[in-house]
Amino acid sequence: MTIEQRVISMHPAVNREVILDIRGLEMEGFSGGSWHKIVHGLDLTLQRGEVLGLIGESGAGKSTVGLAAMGYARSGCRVTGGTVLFKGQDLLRMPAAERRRLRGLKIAYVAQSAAASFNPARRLMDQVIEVAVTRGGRSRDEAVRDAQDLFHRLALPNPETIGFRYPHEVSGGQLQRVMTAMAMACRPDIIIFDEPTTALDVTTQVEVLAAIRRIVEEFQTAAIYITHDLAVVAQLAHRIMVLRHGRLIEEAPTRVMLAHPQHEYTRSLWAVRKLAKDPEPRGDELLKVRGLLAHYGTVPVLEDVTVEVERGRTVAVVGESGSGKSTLARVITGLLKPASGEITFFGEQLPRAVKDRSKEQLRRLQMIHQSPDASLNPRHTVREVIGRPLEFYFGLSGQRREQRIVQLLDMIELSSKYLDRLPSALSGGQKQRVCIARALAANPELIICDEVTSALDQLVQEEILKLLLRLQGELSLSYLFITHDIATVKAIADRVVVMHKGRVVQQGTKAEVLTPPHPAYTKLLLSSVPDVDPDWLNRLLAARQPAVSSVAS
Amino acid sequence: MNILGKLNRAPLSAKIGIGILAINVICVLFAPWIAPYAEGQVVGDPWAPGLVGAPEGDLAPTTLLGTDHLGRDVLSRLIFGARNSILIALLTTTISFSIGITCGLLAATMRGTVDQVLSRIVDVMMGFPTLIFALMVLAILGSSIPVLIGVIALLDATRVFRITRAVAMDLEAQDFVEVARLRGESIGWIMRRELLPNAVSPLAAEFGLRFCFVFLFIATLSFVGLGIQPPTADWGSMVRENAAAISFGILMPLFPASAIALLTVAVNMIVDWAVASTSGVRNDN
Amino acid sequence: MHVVLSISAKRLALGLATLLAISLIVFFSVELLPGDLAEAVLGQGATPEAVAALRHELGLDRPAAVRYMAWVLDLLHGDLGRSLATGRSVAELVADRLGNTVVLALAAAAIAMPLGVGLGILSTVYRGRAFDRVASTASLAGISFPEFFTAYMLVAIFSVKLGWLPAVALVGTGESWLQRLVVLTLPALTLALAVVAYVLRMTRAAIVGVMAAPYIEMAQLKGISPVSIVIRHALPNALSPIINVVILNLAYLVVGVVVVEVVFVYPGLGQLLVDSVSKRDIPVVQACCIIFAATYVLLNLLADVLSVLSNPRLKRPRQQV
Amino acid sequence: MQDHCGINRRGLLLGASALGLASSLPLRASAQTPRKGGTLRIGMADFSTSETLDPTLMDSQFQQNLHWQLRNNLIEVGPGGVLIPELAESWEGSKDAKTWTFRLRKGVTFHNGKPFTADDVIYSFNLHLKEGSKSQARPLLAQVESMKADGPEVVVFELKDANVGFPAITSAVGLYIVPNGETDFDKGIGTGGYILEHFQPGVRSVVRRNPNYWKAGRAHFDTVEMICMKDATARANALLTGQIDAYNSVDAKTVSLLQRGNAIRINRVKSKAHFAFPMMVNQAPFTSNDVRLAMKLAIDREDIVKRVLSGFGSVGNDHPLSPAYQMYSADIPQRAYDPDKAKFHLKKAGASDLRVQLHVSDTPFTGATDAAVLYKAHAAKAGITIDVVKEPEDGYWSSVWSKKPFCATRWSGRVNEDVIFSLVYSADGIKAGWNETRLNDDRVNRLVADARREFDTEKRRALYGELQRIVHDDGGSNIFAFSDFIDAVSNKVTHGELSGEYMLDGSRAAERWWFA
Repeated sequence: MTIEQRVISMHPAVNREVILDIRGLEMEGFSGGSWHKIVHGLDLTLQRGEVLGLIGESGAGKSTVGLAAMGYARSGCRVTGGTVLFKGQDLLRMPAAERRRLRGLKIAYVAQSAAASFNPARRLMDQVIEVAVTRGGRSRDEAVRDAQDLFHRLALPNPETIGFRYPHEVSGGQLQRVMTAMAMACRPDIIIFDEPTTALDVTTQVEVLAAIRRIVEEFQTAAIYITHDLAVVAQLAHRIMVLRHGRLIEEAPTRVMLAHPQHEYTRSLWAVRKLAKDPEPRGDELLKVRGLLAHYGTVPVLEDVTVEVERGRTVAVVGESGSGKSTLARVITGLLKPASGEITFFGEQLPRAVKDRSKEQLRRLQMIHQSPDASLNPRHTVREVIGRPLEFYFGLSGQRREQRIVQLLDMIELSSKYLDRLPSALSGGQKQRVCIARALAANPELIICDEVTSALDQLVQEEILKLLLRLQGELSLSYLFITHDIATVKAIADRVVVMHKGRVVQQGTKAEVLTPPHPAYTKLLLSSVPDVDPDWLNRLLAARQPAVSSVAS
Repeated sequence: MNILGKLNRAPLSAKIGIGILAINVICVLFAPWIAPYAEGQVVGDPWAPGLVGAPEGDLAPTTLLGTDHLGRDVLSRLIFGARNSILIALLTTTISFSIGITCGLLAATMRGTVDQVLSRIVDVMMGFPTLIFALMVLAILGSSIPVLIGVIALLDATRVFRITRAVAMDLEAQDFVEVARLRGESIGWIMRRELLPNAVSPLAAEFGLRFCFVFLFIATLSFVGLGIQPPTADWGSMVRENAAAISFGILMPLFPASAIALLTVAVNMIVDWAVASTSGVRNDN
Repeated sequence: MHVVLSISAKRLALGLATLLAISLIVFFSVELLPGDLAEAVLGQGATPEAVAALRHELGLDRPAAVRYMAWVLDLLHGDLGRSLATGRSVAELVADRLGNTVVLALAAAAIAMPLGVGLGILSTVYRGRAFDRVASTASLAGISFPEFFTAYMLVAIFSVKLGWLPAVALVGTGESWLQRLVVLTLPALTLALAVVAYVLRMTRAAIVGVMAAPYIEMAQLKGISPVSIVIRHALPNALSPIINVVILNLAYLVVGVVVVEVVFVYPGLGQLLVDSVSKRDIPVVQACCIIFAATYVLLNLLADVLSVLSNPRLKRPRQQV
Repeated sequence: MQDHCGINRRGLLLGASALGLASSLPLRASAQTPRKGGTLRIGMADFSTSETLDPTLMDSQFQQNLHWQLRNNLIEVGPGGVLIPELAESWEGSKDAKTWTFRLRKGVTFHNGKPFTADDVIYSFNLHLKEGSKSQARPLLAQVESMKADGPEVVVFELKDANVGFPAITSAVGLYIVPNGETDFDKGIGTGGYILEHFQPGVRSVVRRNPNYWKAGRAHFDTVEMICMKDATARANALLTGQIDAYNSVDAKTVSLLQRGNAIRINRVKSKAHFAFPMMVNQAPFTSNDVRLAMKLAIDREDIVKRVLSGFGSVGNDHPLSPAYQMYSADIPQRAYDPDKAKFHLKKAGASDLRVQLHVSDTPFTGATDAAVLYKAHAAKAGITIDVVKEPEDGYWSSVWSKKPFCATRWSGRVNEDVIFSLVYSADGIKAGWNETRLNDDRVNRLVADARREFDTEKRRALYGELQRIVHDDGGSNIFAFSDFIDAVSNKVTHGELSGEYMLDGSRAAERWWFA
């Protein structure tokens, strides 16, 4: 297949048969002890062979709507109104057994996390061909051969044998493609892709996107592609619907939407990509890590890593999963003892283990974790969370402690009415702000930020990054910023460290790292970050046809 | 959320459970006032039928549930028995959970040697037949209520330890514990403030079951002659002392046995509800 | 397969260490028991001289540590020693009864395990519905009755009232297997009732735990039927905890049946142990305890190995693709 | 004067005061002619997995019964305490009651075909006497100076001191006759009515009838099976469902229930076994006889018999003899519960607010703790505070009994009055370690010695009467109850008058009973 063909196919399909027709969909979700409306009278149509992009932030209801297209509601959700017509039959009103027969056969689903969505106890092949054999009227041999063919078309390595592995023996990107093969096994009319690449590294994401797009086109399968990433959906969809709070905000053909977003909200969705910090000159050395070597068991995870952080500056450490960037944070904080190498902080050498460090050393070096859900104790109120470091490091109590808590809340732009809330009563962004306040409470010099924005929606990401930048200016804080997202790097870093397989492959100022010429890995990494441009993927594939698999795996 | 409102929305099973528990609590608190006779008072012939289960045409019996093997009123002994049984079970379970939770949290927080040592000790204790362990300890120390409570608590603590450790190990891997460690918090603080509050809900379910097994274990021990010594009324011993009557078609021992079963079911219904309502898991599909 | 072997070897080593610790505890806690065999034998009329003489004869006056070493060495040679009270070989004394106990445990397991796992699976399929509630409440009520009471009830109904089955399980030498089976019915049923509920609840809990997994939702979205989801998708992943509960209950069936043995006059190992404790027949107590502990350790080992075999992640550790 | 102690004379001597104690149906039963055949199955309550057939070891009901199925003594004790010649055809004592000559039965053979001779008797008795023997019969035989055979049919015992009661001693448990030189006792070789088929300690025994049994009109069953059943309810169920024909130690609570149908009969027999709270007379505050009297007056015996023994027993009168003993004195007035009188004695002793510790466990007898708790309540009315101290059941005999000044005890019956008084209430008893009250009264020591020398029954009766009175008035033991033996028997089983020595017709049911 040539690139030209693909470009042509990006044009919206016109006047074909409507295969799915959702009218006035109303749904409710159960939370806080009662039912709340989460989808408000949504309409959606899908034509045969059309790819519809459904985008929005978490809580927008895009997954809920995607599942409703299969006549399915997760526990804690229910459909309260509307119709879901599949080829004229209302999925919501047909007997459960009949509806079940359509699933897998006529409407298939590809989930976000393939690793979690494959049954770990069964071989991949058994799962891929299950529906085809039990209800698709195929013999096992036939189905196996067909699956192997699909694996081949999806560019999976060893297509003959990969199906006889267990899920844990196959990498995430490959699993996602196997799952696409599973969805395709019965040649369904519709496939729902629910954020299929969100959990993948950028370099892997490219391959999966390419594979999905190819196969959907080959079989002319209609698809709903759900994602929060406009750049991703731009590569696949003919048409895009933007959802927010269960309502349709805007709907347009892909190129139209990208060129002329009508709605303020749509425009703000990629605003974060425009944030950029002007790099500052070098400052005084605050933290110096030299020749760090670390193992998990016998597996080396850090090899000869040397990094410096200056006062009032931000160093971004970028790399994909498994590059060792989070391990670096763990070693610096003392959670993982390095095998060799030294860490100098504030001119003095830090003991390797956290329990050997003095309270003062601990206080100066704070850390903010990736997931605010996991890093806030679900049973502690905001007051307890922020108050504890005050009490612990400075012995504050009573009125003085209270004052300082309110002051800190003020710094992170939260009002004092949140004081007695539990984390479960806060939004993701608010939780991450509380985590920031907790770190600030220690009056630290350096804050290690471990992917602090990756679990958040784009708009919230932007707010958090702005907040961090403002605080840096006000308190002359230093950040060691660990991230896999190049946009975040652009937004916040003064210096950049690129890591790959436990080694530092490049480091320097932001300008040095982001402008060519790049070392091979940096180049791959940077080129894999999708642009909000429908032709980006085509160009990329054309440019690096032979190179991809050699560097990325 | 106010408790009454929560109660009102509770499923029927939980309401029944709460009702049964309330009756038991009333018995515990007010036994001397509501029991028709005194704990040890002989009111009639052994195993005389009561109003329930009396053959038709018999003289009107003076008791509701009949009398036991010594001619004491079964209803009164059930009411007094509630007090002894429940208090002993409660105390035992509380002690076993204190020990089990403390050690479980310690093992999960300290890991390494402490975890290994505690885990191996528990392995060894569990490798011992429970009843034999109890028999030997009771033989060494004598069968008094404090020793009984101590022995059962210790045996149960091994199970509680395992569960706590498993739950705490999961929690311990969470970032908020890492945050506390990075702050320099002590082991005690991490156990008490970070782990414990989050381990409560899975442990509550275990508490319900363990609480009820104390009755059974005491009954079994008294079967081999080491349980609560007469004339103290407790449900397990009441079953034991009167079990022989079953062979003769006398249903009296069913009453204390049912009291145990009812309380077990009730406590578990409440626990099931409490766990479900705090964890927020629903099953609508 | 070498992973299975290495895990088994590790567990076996751990099990042996546990056994060693148990042997220490057994040995020295028997020492703590007030009085000893000499006094137990001589009873009310024991004079200090007679006690001392008997203690010397039995070797009880040697230091405990010396006796422990000798005992462990003998044990390693497969020699369980001789009963202090009768001078009979402990192995002989124990062999018959161990056989009886194992037969009873297997009979009970044959009833309880399929029933418990089966009902547990059905409860999951029909979870939240009437069947589930009834099974859960009834099984809970079932384990709320003391075992001896259940036993008496069964005897009262099936033996005294209906006359279908013998009230006590007298096993002699000459019966056929069929007669043995008849005799074992009530004790096995009693034990099964005590165990079924645990197996049911744990099976249900294990499967329900798995039912929240994304791959179950995936299976639902593939249109797999509910029964098939439970059996083909959830069950294989819940096997490890189910195997564990089955094996642990099997251990209980071997080790914890003293009460049932007493009620049904069944000559098993439990009764021998209880009796020997009260008679201070130390070698017999020690031998029984070691046998029980070994049973527990072995069954745990079996559970571990089966868990590994049931879990492809452990059985086939990740290879690079 | 030489006393020829043949059966008639002996029967007259001892049987005269024998009471019709068996409450069952002796007349109807004995009217029938015994029929041979059938398998008697007995559920035994008292057994141990560690027992053997060594005559010198232990003493469970199971063992006694099995021994007497397989073996015989020189003398058998019949119903009412009558001594019946068994392997001894007759016996006579010298004038000074120090030399006893036993004439043995002729033509008796052991199960292995070996003829029974005097050597067997001497060997069997020596088992108990040899160095290091743990036998409970050893103290009974301590009085024997020498034993010798006078030909194959005569054995002569020389005693250290006179004892007219010596022949009765030979009927004791443990003094079974085994073949000379026998060491493997578990083969069960004896002269008894049954031959051992199978014996698994703590499980069961099976014996089959000895076709050559020398005793006429005994051992009627083809086989006798004894099954060890610890649980009283299991025994009851087994009898109810016909899996066994008889069992011992019936749970008193179930007696009335067992009697509901007409398939089961309860055999209730008054026994010699007594329950007591002994006080050590050499320990304060029990050194004062007034205190001891007050303690004896402060217990409500009727209440304890009713509530602890469920009525299956009778009140004791602070001396060890029950009416089942030949020399029981009916003249001593029964001591009754009298708190006021107890107070009076306390005042006299200057111990008005007496506080004592009573050490108990259920080891001496089931319900000992209950009895102590009841006693505590009774005594409170006399102003006495009893602190009931619950001791561990195991090790009770070694660390509590006869060590603590005030505890609980149980004495099973002894073959005759001499044994119980000399063993438990004399100075010799203190030496031997059996005198639990440490009573060392010259009158008692002298009376015990005199009674041993006295051939004349009436004079002996007077001496023992005096002994009973002294122990009743001045002794340290609070003997409050005698228990009954209760057996349950299927109505298919018939028997003659029952013996009160032990349960199950003096542990000889297998030999004496038959199927109707």
